[in-house]
Amino acid sequence: MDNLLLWTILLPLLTAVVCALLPVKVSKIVAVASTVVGLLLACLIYERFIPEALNGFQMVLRVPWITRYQINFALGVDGLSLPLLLLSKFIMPIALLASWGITNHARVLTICFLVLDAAMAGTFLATDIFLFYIFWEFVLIPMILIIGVWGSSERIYAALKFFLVTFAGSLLMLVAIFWLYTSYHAQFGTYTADIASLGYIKFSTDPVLWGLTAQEWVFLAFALAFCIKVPLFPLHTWLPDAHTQAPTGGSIILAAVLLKMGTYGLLRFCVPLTPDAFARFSPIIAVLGLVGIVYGAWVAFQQEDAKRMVAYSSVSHLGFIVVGICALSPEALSGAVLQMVNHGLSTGGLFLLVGILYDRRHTRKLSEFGGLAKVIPWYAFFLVLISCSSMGVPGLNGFVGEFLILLGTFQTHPLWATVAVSGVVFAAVYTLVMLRAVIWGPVKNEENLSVKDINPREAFLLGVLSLFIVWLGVAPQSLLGKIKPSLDVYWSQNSGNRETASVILPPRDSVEGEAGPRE
Amino acid sequence: MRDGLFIAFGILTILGGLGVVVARHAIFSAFSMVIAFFGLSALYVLWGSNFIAMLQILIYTGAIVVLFVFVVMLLDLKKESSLDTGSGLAVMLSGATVWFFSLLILRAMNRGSYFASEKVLVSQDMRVISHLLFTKYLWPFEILSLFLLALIIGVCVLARPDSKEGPHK
Amino acid sequence: MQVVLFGLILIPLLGAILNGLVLRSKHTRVAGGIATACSAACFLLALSLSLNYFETGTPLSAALPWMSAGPFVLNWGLRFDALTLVMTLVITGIGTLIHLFSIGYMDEEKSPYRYFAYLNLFLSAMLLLVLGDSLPVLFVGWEGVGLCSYLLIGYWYEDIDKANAGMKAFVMNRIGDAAFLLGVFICYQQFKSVTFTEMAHLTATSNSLSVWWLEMAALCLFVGATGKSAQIPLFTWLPDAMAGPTPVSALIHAATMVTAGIYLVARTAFLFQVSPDVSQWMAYTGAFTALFAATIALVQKDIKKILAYSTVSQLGLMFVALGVGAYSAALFHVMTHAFFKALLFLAAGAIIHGLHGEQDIFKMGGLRKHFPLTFLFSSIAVAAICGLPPFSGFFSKDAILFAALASPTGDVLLWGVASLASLLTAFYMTRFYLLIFFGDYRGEAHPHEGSALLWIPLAVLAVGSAFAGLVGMPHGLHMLPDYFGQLLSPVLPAWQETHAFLGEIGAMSVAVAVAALGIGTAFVIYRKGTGTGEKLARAFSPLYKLLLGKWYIDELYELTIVLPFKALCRFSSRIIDRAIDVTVLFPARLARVGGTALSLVQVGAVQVHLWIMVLGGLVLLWWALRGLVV
Amino acid sequence: MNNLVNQFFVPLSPILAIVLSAIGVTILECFPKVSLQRAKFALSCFGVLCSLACTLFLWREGIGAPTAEALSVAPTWLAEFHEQYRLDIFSLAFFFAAGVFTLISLILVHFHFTHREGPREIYLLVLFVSMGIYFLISANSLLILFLALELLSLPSYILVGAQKGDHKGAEAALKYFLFGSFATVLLVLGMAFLYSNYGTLHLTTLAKRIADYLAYANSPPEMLIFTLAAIALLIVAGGFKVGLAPFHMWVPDTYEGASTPVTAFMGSAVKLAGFALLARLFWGVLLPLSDRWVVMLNALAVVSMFWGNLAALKQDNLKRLFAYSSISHAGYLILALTSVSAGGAPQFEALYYYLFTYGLTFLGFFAAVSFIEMHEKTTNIYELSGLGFSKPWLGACVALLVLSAAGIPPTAGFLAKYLVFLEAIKAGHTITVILAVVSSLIGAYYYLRILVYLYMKEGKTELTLARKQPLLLGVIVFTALSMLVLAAFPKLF
Amino acid sequence: MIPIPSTLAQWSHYIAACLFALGLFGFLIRKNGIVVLMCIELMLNALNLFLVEVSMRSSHPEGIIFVIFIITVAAAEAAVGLGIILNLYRLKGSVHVDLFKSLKG
Repeated sequence: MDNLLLWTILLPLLTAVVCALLPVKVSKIVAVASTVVGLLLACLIYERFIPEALNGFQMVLRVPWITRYQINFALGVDGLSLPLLLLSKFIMPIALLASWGITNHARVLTICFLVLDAAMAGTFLATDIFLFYIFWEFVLIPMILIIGVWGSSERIYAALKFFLVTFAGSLLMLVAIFWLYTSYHAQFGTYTADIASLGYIKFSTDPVLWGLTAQEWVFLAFALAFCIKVPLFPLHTWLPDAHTQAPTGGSIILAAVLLKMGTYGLLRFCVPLTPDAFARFSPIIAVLGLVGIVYGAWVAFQQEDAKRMVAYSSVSHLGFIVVGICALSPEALSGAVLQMVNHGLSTGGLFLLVGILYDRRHTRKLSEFGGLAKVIPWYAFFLVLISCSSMGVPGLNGFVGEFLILLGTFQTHPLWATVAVSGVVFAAVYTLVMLRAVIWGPVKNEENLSVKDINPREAFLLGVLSLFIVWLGVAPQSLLGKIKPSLDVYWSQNSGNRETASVILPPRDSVEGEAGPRE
Repeated sequence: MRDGLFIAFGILTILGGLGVVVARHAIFSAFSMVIAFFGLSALYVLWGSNFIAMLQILIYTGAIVVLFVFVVMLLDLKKESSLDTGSGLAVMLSGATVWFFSLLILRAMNRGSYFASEKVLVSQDMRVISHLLFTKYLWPFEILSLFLLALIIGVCVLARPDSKEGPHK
Repeated sequence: MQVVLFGLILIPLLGAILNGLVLRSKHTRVAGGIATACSAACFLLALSLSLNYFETGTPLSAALPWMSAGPFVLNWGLRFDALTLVMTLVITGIGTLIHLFSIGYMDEEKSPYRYFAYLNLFLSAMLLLVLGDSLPVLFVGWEGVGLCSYLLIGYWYEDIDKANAGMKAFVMNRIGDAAFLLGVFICYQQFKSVTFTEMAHLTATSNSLSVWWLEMAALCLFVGATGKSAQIPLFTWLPDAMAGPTPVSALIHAATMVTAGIYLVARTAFLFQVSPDVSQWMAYTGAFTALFAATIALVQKDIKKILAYSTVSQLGLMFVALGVGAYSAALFHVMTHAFFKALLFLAAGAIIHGLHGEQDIFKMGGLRKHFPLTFLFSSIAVAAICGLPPFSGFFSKDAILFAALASPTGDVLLWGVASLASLLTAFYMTRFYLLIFFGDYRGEAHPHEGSALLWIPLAVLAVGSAFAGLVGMPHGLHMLPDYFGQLLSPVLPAWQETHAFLGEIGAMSVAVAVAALGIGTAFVIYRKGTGTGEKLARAFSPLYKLLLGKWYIDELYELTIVLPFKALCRFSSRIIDRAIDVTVLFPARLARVGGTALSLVQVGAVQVHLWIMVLGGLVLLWWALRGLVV
Repeated sequence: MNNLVNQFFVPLSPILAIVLSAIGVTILECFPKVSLQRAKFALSCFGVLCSLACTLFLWREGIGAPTAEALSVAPTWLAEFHEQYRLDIFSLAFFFAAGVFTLISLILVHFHFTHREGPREIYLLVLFVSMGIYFLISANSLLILFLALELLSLPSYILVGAQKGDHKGAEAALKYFLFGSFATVLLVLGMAFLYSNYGTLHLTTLAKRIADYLAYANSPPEMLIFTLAAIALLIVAGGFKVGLAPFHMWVPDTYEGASTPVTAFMGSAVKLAGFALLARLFWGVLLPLSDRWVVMLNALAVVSMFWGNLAALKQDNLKRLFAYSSISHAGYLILALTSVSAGGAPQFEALYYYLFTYGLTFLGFFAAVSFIEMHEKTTNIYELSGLGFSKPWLGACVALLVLSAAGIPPTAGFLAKYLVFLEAIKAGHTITVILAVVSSLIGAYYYLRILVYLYMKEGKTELTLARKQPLLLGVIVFTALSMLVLAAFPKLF
Repeated sequence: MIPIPSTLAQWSHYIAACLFALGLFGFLIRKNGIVVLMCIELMLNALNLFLVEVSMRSSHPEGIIFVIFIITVAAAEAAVGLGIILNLYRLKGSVHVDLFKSLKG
């Protein structure tokens, strides 16, 4: 029980149980305290994480579960999951505090958040494909409750749409998981659900259906699930609805963490497990990502609703990450991982800001605002700062990720990078239009004159977010340095031929005795 | 002789069956059924299974049909003006389905191979059967007794007139 | 000493934070005092660094880790060499003066802390821009100044037009920035490094570089520079940027930020050296921008607009210099231009301040009586910008014109266009001068000279405008050595003089003649106020309207780019997104239809249900026995 | 004597416990003037508990069926008894599940009929059905299968129509009865075909003869005609029992019309019996012919999943909704049945785990429905509005059960689906699994609707507990918790 | 030991099949609940005939045993079925099966 990773999952769950028994007010405080402890745990993991230990996962926990199928409760952390773990643990107290003002069924909301916390941590930490899937899907449940119960007027529609669309993708992934699982059994005579070991499956190159090989089908099934979650261009329509309807805390988590599960999945599964198929399809995915970058920005530009605008901006930003992943160069890879965190901070912050405004005015229509800089200067300050982060002004975090992604992408695919760079311009367009509509100009609407500036709680949240936004902009090395060796290994294993990679690096199974194929 | 009897009783059976299906009043269906059962028991005799033939008369004709007749009388159903078969389309569809269904069954019976086809008949008299029932098939037989117990209680439940009595009254 | 380099950036940054987030003083003098102090501290620091450089002659550099990813390693690297020295001194020096001026100018503001915070932030970013030792670090400053420019243009945000002007500036800059980024990527792809020293070194030594890619890099960086330095086609933001407070226009949109493009090209001169085509393009772009902007400036009535177009025009001339390889001449002009244009803007600011916001020069006139000091300093500045010897502008402009003629990549056309631009400059500046200071006062407001805070900076700048040219004397005059060129020679490649039909002295004479012609013509027309000018305007009505409408470039952009873009966005949002949504949800609708159909099958009549069961059994039976009995 | 105990009473004890308690209850029925409902309820529960205890005892002691050597020295009747009575791991596992389901159903019945009129003999009827299930599970002969099926069917027809004066119940009983008797006819026809082909009713012998038939190289395909026809007919009959499309048409009507606890009992225990029947026949006997029946069953499974899930989309009555849901679940369960790779052994675990968790889910959900019905008098989905907040614990339990039914992690329902699909993929039914997955996506919608009503709609009125119902609430909590416990510790099975 | 007459051997199952078909047909089309029950009995009898034929042809008594059980069960089913029909009659005053279709959809 001294495994830190386990506690990152257990703690919120236990707290959820405790919160169910406590009075509402106490339970809120307990929940926040628990998530803060969770954050500290994550920091401790960050501290104990050894960048130079190149061999796969660290702090591994493996408890046999369904022994018949060799399914384990297995957790581990590596350079891919560490930043996301930190992000999810960091965002959680913020989301809880952002929802502080919600009074109806506050205890249940708190419990939902805590359960979500556990599920998200589990998703990022699971090294067993079955466990991963469980957490992956489990995330949906608290999330649809958060959207559906505490959301705005169209919340039920949005919740159902969110659930069904994302569920649709993950079910096909489930089939692919089965397929991998049975193939491994067919090839090695034993079962394994260990993600790393599944990478040893050798795929036949014969087409099985419609001219695609088994590996490609597996890839497509995985990619569909992840691309819906990201969301990639034509699969994105659930996102604006979900974001718009969700309460502030829900939007923050949705944008900051849930979308990252998609890109994380691409990195964790699609690239290592089905490398050839990835090589074949990554141009298509990248092109969709590029379309998403541009298209998301265009549509964001047209939105009347502030949250919808931020939601579409997410489509655009996540496009960068996807392109970075598809480019598969070490710089782009680091950039993509870092950008996941960055987007979480900046978009989370934007949702927080929109939520603050919504609390005061009960509308998100951009045309209702205007001139707020005069009325609520501190709010305006944070809005400008976080918007800058969102549109990638250098010196703030958004730039570092985008820059690395584009830089890396340009090394392998100059054309992609060239198209993607246009997103930088469009991002400025819609962000500035939003800023103009909200804080600049004269105060046209009488109601805006009585809007109160941010209170200490909100100021604290925004301050913390801004602090990290600046921190990661100025000193991203504190994170990049921690994950760099791990990502370099990842890159060398997954780019080009694997044989040379395995010469350079010790084989994966030499550290974890059980990881490799067993006879 | 046996052939002639077989054909005669066979036709009788089928006519009885037909009567059940086409009779306008339920009571005529019941009587047709008696004819069919009678024909059947004759066929059983021809097959050499006297015990079954006896059972057929005793149980089917003697008990079941009487039960039917009793219920029909009890319910005092009026004679229907036409055959109560629903729409013509339904009849045709059902007819076609049944025709095809029986065609398949029949051809299966024709072509299928029986596990033994010695062209002889061995009398299966009561002694053999009752011996089997009380040795090899004792367990099913006991289950049957429980089944009948369940049946009695069940029919009691069904047939008891509306009692306003709640369980905890 | 290296920490001092970071100090250059951090001091104004701290000033900005102190003003903007901590103190938030509503007193202009407090806020301005802090900001000015920071700025002055920077200037002193820069001065001491410069002295140190003069003593040792070696550049100073410092670095802190920033990011690393795979093989890519990037530091917060700063480098203080001769080029930086010039820029830093100009920025901090003029910046301090303008801070000072601002205290007087912004005396009636409600939130001066915001203004001064932005101004300090700008200073910090601008210093980072010139100190950065690699393209990305430069880019941080580059975007930082863009952001500050956005914030300062839209400083009076309650006027939505001003907010719009800020947005326009930012977006147009962003277009250039996108190209800049591409340039960075190409450089990394080619050099596997993004620091200037390494890239320059590799350009000189390595043979594995692709010239085509290097040209592309140069082109991209040049496009980036056109955005920041307001060249064709990305120049339209600068005149609009005049919506900001006048000191801002002086500092950002005349003296420092807009010259960042020049600085960038000079800094990456090694790339442009190997890309003659791009250089040529740059020269012509600059020349035509100079001419084009000058024509517009001829007829403008807004005091700041005239100066803005003049700035665009002058920047164009600098690009001509860069294009023909005369980097040091360009930088020289950057410096002198910083003095006289800042002076002009501040003078304009003083006048506007004195006239309570009046900006139309047709409503001024005869102000020399009311603003004697401003008049005096403006005279120097106008003389300088017109290129009258021995004022600073004369030397720098002359250097550029001569380079355009005599450089290997220069030609007569270039020279001709540039000279024509100079002619027009002399004309419209004289018009500007005459209409403001001479004739009768045509306005309503009560004019008054400003406080000492307003004119002291003017005085200092006037001194600069008058004498700064002396540090870069042309060889041809054989009076003083070219200190400026010598200083920059370790950093910037020199241009080779080729034989042209005019020598240096000849070109100089022509330039003076041209200036005199421009001044003379203007004097003839505007000597007696606006009358003659209006007659001319009526005579050449179509041309006049075209120029007054700024060649309708804004409208052209609106029509060809902005409107189609908006339509595209609307189409994406209203049509495509809707269509995708419907398509994605189509299976759900289909399922509902299926559900309804199946409910209808469940009619409730037991025999229909039974029939379905029989049918199912039949199909099974048939399937099981197919081939055997049927 | 010792022999008799060891080789007869001990192996038979799970059934005997039920039978004895049924007889005890029958005796109690002889006193209609006295209200002995509580005593009957207690006695029935006691019997089932004893049966469960015996099952677990046998399980721990290593099944308990006497060995061949032991039987060779035993009296003939005992040997003959053991020829007909089959006690293996399959039987024990199903005994256990059937016992648990019966126990919970009894509790539901008790609760339900405490508050409304119903026949006194209802516990007895439930016990008879349960007895039939036990016999069916342990049958080793077609004859006993048939008899046991009838033993469980007839009382269940009566259970459905047990409430006097209830139009819906009577109609449901009629439909169920007509379907049931027709299915019996087809079952007997199928058995007759098997008998005519192989000359035996004994399952083990039958299996051996079929294997011999197939092994006999020159066996012409005609020899298999009866067997194949029998397969089709048995599928129809078994499909009826488990509610497999298109033989499911009775399910929605009957489940809706029957009283809630009876529906719960049918959806769990009776369905279990149906699968026991199918498994005994298709795994125990017809396994060598799996290439013939797997396709048919898979096709029906797919039809079932889609039919059930699609039709459920429109339903507002919770009972009807879960009826359609149970049709789709029958499809998934059939997938577990067909997961036999060529020459491979059937995967009993997946089927059993699914059946057990699904049965518990169904019972738990119907316990909640029963609870709501008591307060609101209807079983409409609208009655759930706001329940998640007005009764947070009850709401959470219902939500958990619904999630399990939908197969969403981390519930046992998901694990069950996972295992079933995994086995199916292993057996090579990839396309079927993809279709199954698509259909469960459709299904997710209506389960979510329940969740939507639970949490996202405003409740009309606050539910107030009329009386304390510890047993019923205990059932709900127990089933809900077991959804988590079963998922976390699948090794319990 | 009596040889099986050829007509018997060849035609007996035809009679069974005919009876079965008639029963099934009536089962599907007759609306009188009692007649529907009778049709079920007809089908069961057809099965009995088939089983007797099989059993006698093979001199194997198991089929006969089966038939005995079937007869018993058929009787029980008839009783239960009639009970259900009676129940319905009490509620609606008719045994017309199509009157009972309130459960649907």
